[in-house]
Amino acid sequence: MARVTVKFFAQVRELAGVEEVPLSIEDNATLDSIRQVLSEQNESFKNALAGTIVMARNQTIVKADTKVADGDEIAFFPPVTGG
Amino acid sequence: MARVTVKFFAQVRELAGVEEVPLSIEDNATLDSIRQVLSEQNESFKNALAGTIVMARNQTIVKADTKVADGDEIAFFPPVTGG
Amino acid sequence: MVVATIQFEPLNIGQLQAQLFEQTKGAGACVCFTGSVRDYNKHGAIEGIELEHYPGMTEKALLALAASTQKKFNCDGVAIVHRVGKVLNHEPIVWVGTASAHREAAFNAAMYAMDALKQSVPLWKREWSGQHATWVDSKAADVKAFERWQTSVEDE
Amino acid sequence: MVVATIQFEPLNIGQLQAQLFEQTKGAGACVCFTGSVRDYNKHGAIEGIELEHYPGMTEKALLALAASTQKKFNCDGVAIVHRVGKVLNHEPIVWVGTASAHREAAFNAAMYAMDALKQSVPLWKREWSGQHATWVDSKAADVKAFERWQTSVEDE
Repeated sequence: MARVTVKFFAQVRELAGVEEVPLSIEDNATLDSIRQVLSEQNESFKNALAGTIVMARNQTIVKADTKVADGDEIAFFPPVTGG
Repeated sequence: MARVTVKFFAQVRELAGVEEVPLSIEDNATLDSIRQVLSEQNESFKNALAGTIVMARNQTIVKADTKVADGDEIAFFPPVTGG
Repeated sequence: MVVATIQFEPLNIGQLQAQLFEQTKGAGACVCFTGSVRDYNKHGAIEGIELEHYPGMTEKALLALAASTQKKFNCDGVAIVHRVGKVLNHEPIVWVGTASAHREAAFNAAMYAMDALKQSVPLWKREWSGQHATWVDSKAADVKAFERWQTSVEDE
Repeated sequence: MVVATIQFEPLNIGQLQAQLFEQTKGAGACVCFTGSVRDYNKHGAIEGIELEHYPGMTEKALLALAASTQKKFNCDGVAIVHRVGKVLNHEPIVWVGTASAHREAAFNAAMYAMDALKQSVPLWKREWSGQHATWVDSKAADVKAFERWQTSVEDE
């Protein structure tokens, strides 16, 4: 099992209703499978993760099929709008 | 007859040996004909006006076939190099 | 010289400009971009914005962007400073400064940094109007602006 | 807002940046370009430059350029300030500032103003090295840089 922290930002954070959530998931899980697992946990997460989501692993933007490891910091957020 | 003042700048001024020269020329003369007349006046003017010359009439860049009028301020100078 | 900073305090863009110029003395060409809060959006008047960031990652992403911009355009210096938190109407949100031996590289570097920032740095804007704060959607034009740089890299 | 100035005194580019920003408050995008004296040319070290101008015409041409740039790119503001006379190594020679609702217009306006200035404003540079002052030749690259704007106008 891999224990990870999942962080949310902006609209995703508001819809999720929390800033972050701890999660235990099978080894070799991908970010996309984390998204799936959370979406099935409750309606808030489902709504929060329904749209276009950017994913980061340990503070670097990565693809949805990236695998996670124990201790990872995962983040889900909407397309950025700085500048 | 049109009486005009011809000004020189930069390399053209240095080669001409003067900053400006008064000139009386036939009505309907062009800037190019002024260049010709001056080039025949002496070797300094000839050298000064031999290369690529930008021409201005009353402080506006114009083409060589532009006609001059009495009282005009004419200028001959090399391509600009500001900035 | 590569600098990237986020700050809650207002930006002093005159000072940033003077500092960059001093720190890249004699480079030849220096370009600065300042983006500021407009007092309207497509729906009407707004009363300022609020910028959310991802503490830790935003700083890293901004520094990585400044460093890659410096390398990509072979600049003497690249500096990026971004506001976070509440930003009032007309205040600067972001300042990008570049220095290079030639103006084309300095202009391209500043344009690239802005286009890439709007795609890759975790910052999210919401606009205040009355009691409501509305999240700003990402723009298709910004995606397109960034894509031209990827094409130009492939052309090389 | 359209401003064009020539001056013998050093440019305070931080102040110019702050002024432009203040005078075009809330425009959204502001771009500044500073060109400065490099301490070398292709032949080696130099000891500063000297800029000759055409009193009367230089001021008029600079103002016409600022006004046409403002119109061409629909800017809120365009300011151009150019040194004349002796300019030491590393000092700014020219400062161009533009303000617009969108960054693309502000960047394009600043690039255009620089490219056009190098073709149309009566200013001539010579570089000092030892006891010699050598007139700088106009560059083919600068002619080409300006020509791209003429093509883009024809495309419209």
